[in-house]
Amino acid sequence: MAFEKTAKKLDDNFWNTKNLKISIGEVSDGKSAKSKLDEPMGPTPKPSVTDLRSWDFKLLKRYPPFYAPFCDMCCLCTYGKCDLLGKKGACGINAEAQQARTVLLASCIGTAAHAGHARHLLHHVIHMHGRDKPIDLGKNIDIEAPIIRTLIGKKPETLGDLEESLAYVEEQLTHLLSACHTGQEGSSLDFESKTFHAGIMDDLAREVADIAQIIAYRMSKGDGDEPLVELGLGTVNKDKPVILCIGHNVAPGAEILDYIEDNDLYEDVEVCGICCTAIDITRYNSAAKVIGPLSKQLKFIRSGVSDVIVVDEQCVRTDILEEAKKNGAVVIATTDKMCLGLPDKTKEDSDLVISELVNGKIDGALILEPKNVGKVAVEVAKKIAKRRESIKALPDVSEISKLAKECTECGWCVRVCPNNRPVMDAVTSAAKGDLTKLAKLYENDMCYACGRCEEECERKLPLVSFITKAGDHHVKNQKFKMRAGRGPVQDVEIRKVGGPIVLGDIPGVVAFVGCSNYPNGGIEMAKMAEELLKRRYIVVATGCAAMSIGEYVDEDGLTLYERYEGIFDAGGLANAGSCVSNAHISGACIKIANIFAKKPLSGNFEEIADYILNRVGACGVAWGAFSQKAAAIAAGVNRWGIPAVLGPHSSKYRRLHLGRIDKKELWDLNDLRTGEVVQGEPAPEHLLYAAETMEEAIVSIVKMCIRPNDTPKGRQLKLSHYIDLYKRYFGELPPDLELFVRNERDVPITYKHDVMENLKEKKWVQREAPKEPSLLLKK
Amino acid sequence: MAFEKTAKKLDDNFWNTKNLKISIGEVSDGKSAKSKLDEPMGPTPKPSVTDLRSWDFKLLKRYPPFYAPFCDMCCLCTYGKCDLLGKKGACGINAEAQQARTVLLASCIGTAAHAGHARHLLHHVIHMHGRDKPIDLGKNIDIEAPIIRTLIGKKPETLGDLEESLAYVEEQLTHLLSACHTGQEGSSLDFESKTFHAGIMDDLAREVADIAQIIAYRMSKGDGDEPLVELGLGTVNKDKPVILCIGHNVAPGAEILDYIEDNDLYEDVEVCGICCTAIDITRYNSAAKVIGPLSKQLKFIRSGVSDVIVVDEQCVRTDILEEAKKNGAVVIATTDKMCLGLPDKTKEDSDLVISELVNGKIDGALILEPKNVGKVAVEVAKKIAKRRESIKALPDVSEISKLAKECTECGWCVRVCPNNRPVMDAVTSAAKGDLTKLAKLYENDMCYACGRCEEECERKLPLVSFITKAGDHHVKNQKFKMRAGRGPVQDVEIRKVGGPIVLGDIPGVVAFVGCSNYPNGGIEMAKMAEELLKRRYIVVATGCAAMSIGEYVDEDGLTLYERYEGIFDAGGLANAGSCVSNAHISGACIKIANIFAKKPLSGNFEEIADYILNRVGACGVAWGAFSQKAAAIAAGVNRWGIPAVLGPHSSKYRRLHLGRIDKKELWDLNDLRTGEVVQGEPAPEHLLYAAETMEEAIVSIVKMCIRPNDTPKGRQLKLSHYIDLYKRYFGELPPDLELFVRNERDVPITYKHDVMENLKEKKWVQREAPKEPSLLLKK
Amino acid sequence: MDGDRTTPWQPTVIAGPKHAMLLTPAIAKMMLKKAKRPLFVIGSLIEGDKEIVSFCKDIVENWNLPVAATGNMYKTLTENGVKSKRYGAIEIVNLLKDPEWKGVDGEGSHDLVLFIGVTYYLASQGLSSLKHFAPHLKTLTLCKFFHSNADASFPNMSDSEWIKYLEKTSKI
Amino acid sequence: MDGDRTTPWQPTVIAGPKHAMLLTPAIAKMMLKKAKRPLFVIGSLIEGDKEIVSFCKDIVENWNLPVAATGNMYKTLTENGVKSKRYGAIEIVNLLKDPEWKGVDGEGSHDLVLFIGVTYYLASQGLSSLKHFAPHLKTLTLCKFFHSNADASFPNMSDSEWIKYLEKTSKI
Repeated sequence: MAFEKTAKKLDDNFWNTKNLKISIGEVSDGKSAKSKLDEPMGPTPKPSVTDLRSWDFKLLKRYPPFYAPFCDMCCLCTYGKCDLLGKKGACGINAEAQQARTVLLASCIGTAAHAGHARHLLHHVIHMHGRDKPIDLGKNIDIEAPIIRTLIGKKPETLGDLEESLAYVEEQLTHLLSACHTGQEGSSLDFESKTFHAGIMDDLAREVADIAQIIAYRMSKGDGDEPLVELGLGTVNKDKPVILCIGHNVAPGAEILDYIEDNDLYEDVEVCGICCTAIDITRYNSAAKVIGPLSKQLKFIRSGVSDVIVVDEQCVRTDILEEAKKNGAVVIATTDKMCLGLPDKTKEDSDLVISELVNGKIDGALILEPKNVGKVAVEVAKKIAKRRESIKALPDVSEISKLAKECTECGWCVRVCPNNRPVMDAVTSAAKGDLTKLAKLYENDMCYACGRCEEECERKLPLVSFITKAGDHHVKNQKFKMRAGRGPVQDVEIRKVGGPIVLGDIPGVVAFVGCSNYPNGGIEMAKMAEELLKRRYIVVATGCAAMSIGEYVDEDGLTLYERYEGIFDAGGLANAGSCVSNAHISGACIKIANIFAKKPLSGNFEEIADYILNRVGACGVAWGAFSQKAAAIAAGVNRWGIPAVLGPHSSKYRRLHLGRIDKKELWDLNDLRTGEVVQGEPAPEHLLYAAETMEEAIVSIVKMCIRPNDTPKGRQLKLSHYIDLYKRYFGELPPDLELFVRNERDVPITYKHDVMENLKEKKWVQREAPKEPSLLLKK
Repeated sequence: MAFEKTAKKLDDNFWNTKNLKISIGEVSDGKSAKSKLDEPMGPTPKPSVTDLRSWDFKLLKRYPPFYAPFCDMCCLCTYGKCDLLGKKGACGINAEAQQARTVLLASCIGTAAHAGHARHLLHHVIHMHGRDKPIDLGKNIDIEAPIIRTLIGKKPETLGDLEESLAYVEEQLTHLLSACHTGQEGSSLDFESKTFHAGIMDDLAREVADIAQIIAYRMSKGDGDEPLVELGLGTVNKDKPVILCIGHNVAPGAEILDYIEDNDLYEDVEVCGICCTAIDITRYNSAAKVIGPLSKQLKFIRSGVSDVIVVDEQCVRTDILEEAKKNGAVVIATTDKMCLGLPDKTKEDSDLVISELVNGKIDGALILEPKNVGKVAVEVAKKIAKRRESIKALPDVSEISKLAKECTECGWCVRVCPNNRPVMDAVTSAAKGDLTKLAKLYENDMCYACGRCEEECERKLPLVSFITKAGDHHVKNQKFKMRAGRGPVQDVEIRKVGGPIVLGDIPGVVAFVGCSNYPNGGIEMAKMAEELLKRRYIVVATGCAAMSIGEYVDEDGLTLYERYEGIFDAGGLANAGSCVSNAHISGACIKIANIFAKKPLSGNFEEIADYILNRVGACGVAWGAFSQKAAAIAAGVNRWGIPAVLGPHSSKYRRLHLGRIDKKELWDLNDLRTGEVVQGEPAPEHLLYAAETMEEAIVSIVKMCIRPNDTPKGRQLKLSHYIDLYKRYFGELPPDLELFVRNERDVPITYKHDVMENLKEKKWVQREAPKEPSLLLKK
Repeated sequence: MDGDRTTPWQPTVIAGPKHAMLLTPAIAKMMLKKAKRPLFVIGSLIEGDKEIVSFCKDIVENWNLPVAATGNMYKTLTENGVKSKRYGAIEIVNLLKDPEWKGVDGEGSHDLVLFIGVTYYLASQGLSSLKHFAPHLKTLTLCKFFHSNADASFPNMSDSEWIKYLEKTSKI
Repeated sequence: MDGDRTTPWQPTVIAGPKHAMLLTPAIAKMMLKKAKRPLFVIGSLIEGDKEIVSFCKDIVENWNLPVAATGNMYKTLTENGVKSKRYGAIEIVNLLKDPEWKGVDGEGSHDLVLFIGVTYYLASQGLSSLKHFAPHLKTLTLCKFFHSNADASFPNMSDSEWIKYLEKTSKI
């Protein structure tokens, strides 16, 4: 039975030719006409750092940065540290500019992570398939790369064509990072403009990375009916040799799966993944299994199931080697990003490396050639798996109770826990033999196993192991289904939903993205998604968010992926893929402007972003955003005119972009049809907002899907969701309806009486909706 | 008289054609043979992040990182902040890896600053002169780009050829910055290896930038007899309109000088500069004047002499606009790195912009096209200069005394001063009418005018203005001469000094570089340089260090530049130029390996660096290093095998590389002649060291010029300087002579008796010097 | 670790040399008396604790404070007879930063803001924002956790001590 | 700013939740008594102050301490009859980090290190290094500036108080 599941979706022909350079039908003649687009070139192809500054300043006027310093000091040069609380630093910088600078720096790091990943992957797949391998996303996709088309002004036709985008990203990134140097930018607004630029560079890098892997690894091209793959710790057969892949780069994992395929080892070896690598290896081969988001790392490793841990890059625990050693697992590092001090065995004979690893001569190896990783990982896993039988990875229940008695109840485990979980309480209960509170922490990743509590414990109690063991009995139930990542949104889908979205008939497109720094466990992601799916929003998910959503089942044991189709349409739950697949979300909004509204893309960023901001009711949700990549992604979607709602931890990013509903003048719009300035509404109210609770978030999300372009019917629909949810959580009508009801036709019928009463009290005056709302001036 | 001084060194013909694309004689045929070098390609052309890791690990074994955390916490992701004191963070990182990560991040920022600068400059000069403009550094230089040749493996023949190096730098930088992302590298040693890589990327960027500007702006090609240019605040004629250029990018300043030339305005307008821009505009046109290092910024601006302040990039006070406004000066920002929130006037009519600036409609302008800056800056300065007469920039002496009485003697001005200067004491004296203590702070930049004291003052006393006024009477004496930056070291010079350096007959090459974060004023730089010049070391200087050295005069009123020739030879004081000219210092060492020892360069990094480390007695000194660029520069020279001594503030960089003389096994060498492992000496003892005092530094410097390859004569010479200086400052023989005296022939004759006694006491055993000392294995 | 009562409860919240004054009920009352336009911000953390909600109600009523309810707190307060206005925690901080803002009741800018029950790290960030960018107002926290980014904060303390503090604070 | 005696003298030296214990002469003496392998590191800052040098001499002699002289201090100490060994401030910290190092006198690793007279910010960095990477030893500072990166430090104080502290410390 296992065999059936592992049958690859991909056709055999490909496998026979996968190492051949495919260049049939492709003639590269240098600057051929192939990359030209049949539309006029807009004003800003390959925009410089300053080319889109005027657009940024429009956004920043409406949504000025809100700063919450995480530290009062600057420690970046040796004049300091300088205390910036009400004071300037030795270089003249003030607190606002310093916060903005820090955000730019974080976004540069994030963009570098995606761009480095994209470059590495592109280099590898060009090496595999040749520079001339055509970019063909199938007959349902003509707009293969909406971000590249808009920003570079060209259509990439081959893998080699993608290099130009990356070179451009790398150059821009260098300029942006330079601006973080001491004595450069002094204006917080200019720093923000640069951060936006970093954001769209991140967009480009992600688009390149995902297109490259879709083409090279024949991943799904956005069909929407991708297979359901196995998700959860319970899906792994511990009796087999287990290879765990962690990170974001599919190449080594793909080689492992190829080696398994080539050697007919599907029945003999388990390959599973954590974080985006998990998603991408299942896009490549649905035989792989997804353990879950990055919050599973320490728990899974501690549980001692993995024999070989293959790490590639990004979001991997940096103490992986230390943790692996505890249970006798072998670590293989596979990229320059994370070498872990391991001996470089890239050029050594695989059999020798295997023997060194098996014999424990080395704890792990750095193997920079993905091809070599496949064999070494599989063969080592096969050889050492038996050893696991004799390793006791986790303490017994009785041991836990005994150890827990040592707890001094100092309470610091709670104080250093990012979410202040009741760890101490759970330990003191455990000391009395009751492990249910520890188990409670395990459920839904309420504890996301960062290990800070252990580090602080004055008795050095292995608290994460306690929690892992206490949750152990859940593992067998952790068998879920996740729809494999689909990649892009197809043009045919956009043709269908573009109109309804722009008119408001589909109440919104909501994308759940980002990491697992959730304030109350992963279940909140799923609950929000469920609420929106019921209301027939288009829901998209990527990365850790997509995995967390898959861990939630209804009373029938079905996940949302099983209950909702994977289509990009009302009531669809589309798993776009890994973090780099986030490019397709902005991409879908761009395609709406292009396909539905016929806006040319080439070099036409500002018009496209303005269109999206005012007419495409999309909203991002990054409930657990923790990384610098997440900061860059948010900056990117924001510059395209897409707002985002974040979780409360995101206040630690130091900067949000907030609108002010009490400042009416901020919401004025230009009606491009008439050339007149007209009154608008706070739609979207914020560009980047951090909510305190899930309830606050969901109300914000539906509100942030409102757009000035909504038709009366669309506005009614959107307002009815807003009113409904607001009433549910806050017990009454929203207090700002007068801003969103332009005239009586906008009022949801079900709430007509109450709303009209409410509006009358507020002395509401009706107004007309603009025909073509915009922040730009009529040309 | 002023006119004579402003006569340009450059020939007229150039000026008539400077806007024409010069491509005569250059035929570009794509991948021509022109860039091939007549030598075999070595193992590592365009090294990846990991290609030189084995070399790095050799260095790191000898010189392991010394970490001094500047903060116990990590604040880079939203899981945190995490306290890393004896604990791991939520991502698993420990304190060592976090420090190393922070250093990598700083070095990436530094490298980005140079690479962004280089890219911007190259783009501009290619626009001016065309991609095919040949790189011709004159008949005395064949090895035009030793760093590019070694790292890229090619000879760049035209400006366009330089682009390849930058694209490579940008790509590598992206990978390196990516490694700073959460959940990437976990090993501090691997972080250090990456920092070294960032360092040589910085080298490449600097070499590109300086070659590009030498070619495009016809700067000196290392003649060594460059003109003496005017240096010091006293050289500026305040009665004329004054344009001040600050930063590092020559382009806008050059256009200002061109506009002055074209409009015959030399007698009418003063153009002066602070920081590297000052050096580079005087390399372009010796009519410009150098105010001094960056420590002059606030003092000069507060003194109210500038009419127009043109800022380009790097190390500029970020509050420049606020400070300029105080005295009615106009700011023109000229690059994307520093836009300061100013309106973008790049594409507006110059006359309109001039009128807006003159009328105060705008406080300043962003003008991204250097050409446009020239006219606007000059015309605005001419129009507004008269206004200065009515502006009282600094408080009167009587006002200072009056204001000083408000001092509450809280003492916080001293506590927040980076150097804890006795500011309060000076203020309380001033309150009694005695300004001499304030003046004392002014001298030699004892106070480098960062303004932290003012920011902290509870009475908001303008302390920097106090100091500036108190030092005002010095200004008229601040008329110095600095040799204009010469650029590269010529091949003919290397032919002459290569042997003596490698054999030790020239006791060392010492490069004074970096910024002005001096612990005791700039004078220490000059004193150290003077000591070494007297001892006939080759002294090289760049950037702020080169300027600080020029501010010191002997009893005859002569600067070191007037007393010592500008040659790269024993007893020569070569001002290489600005910060980017630092590339020529590593470059000179590389050329020694190539020209003197015939080592091939192409792709041959490791052999070259090993040669330098063991045979070229060079040492860098960055007494006031404060910036991220300085961190990157240090990482670069270190990877090439050149040690550096830093000032005490550099401990705040968090990481040094220290050797241990008590660990004998660390100093073993391979003798490439014999293939044997032989005992070596701690030479150099450290790779990166921060000294507490000038005296400690100078002793370290001469000691760090010792190399295993010294001949007995060379070793004698080096030891005699070491012994001499050690005795002077510490009163006795150095305690570690037994390590450096291999056999009696190494003992300096003047100290023969004492040294031999000393060695006997220590039971010294003689040994043979290796023939070809190396860290590498015999091939 | 010394100073446990005044070490930030999440210890890494330490942001620099400036940290909150230790707040006692007596000082809190003094500041409330002095304030012209005080505001009470009540967050979700105390939602489930009836006793604390009841003390908050006493403080609101006895000191006649306008209330901003963050997170999910609005409904709970309404149910407990406390009149409030709903804001996001970040939203109210953003408004408070602006000295021109008209206040929750439209009667002008607030000069003293009391916080209770906002998620610790989120409150820390909000208080940091106000510390840096709202020099026109003072911030006090009545949580049982020391908040170093406030101008003055109750110390880290036990539930029983906290209740005493709140009780005392509620009395004029 | 409260706690001025125990705010780091350069206030931004604050590095995290951990900071030095307040050191009194009595505690210093207690620690010296307990120490098996104490070391006294004397830096350049006190070079010109004869009175302080003389107290240092008393401390060295009365407690029989081996001395590491940093910066330019070696010559001054020699001239004042204090036997010492010369090290760079960074160099001695680097050696102290290593529990295998044989000590300034070759007799084994030190377990208690007293600092005086090292440039404040440089000393802060050195103390930070030892705080993080030398768990096998304790650091005390006898400067008149509070050093939060030490294990224990004299407070910020006046010259006259400092002299009293040093005098008391010098007596066994």
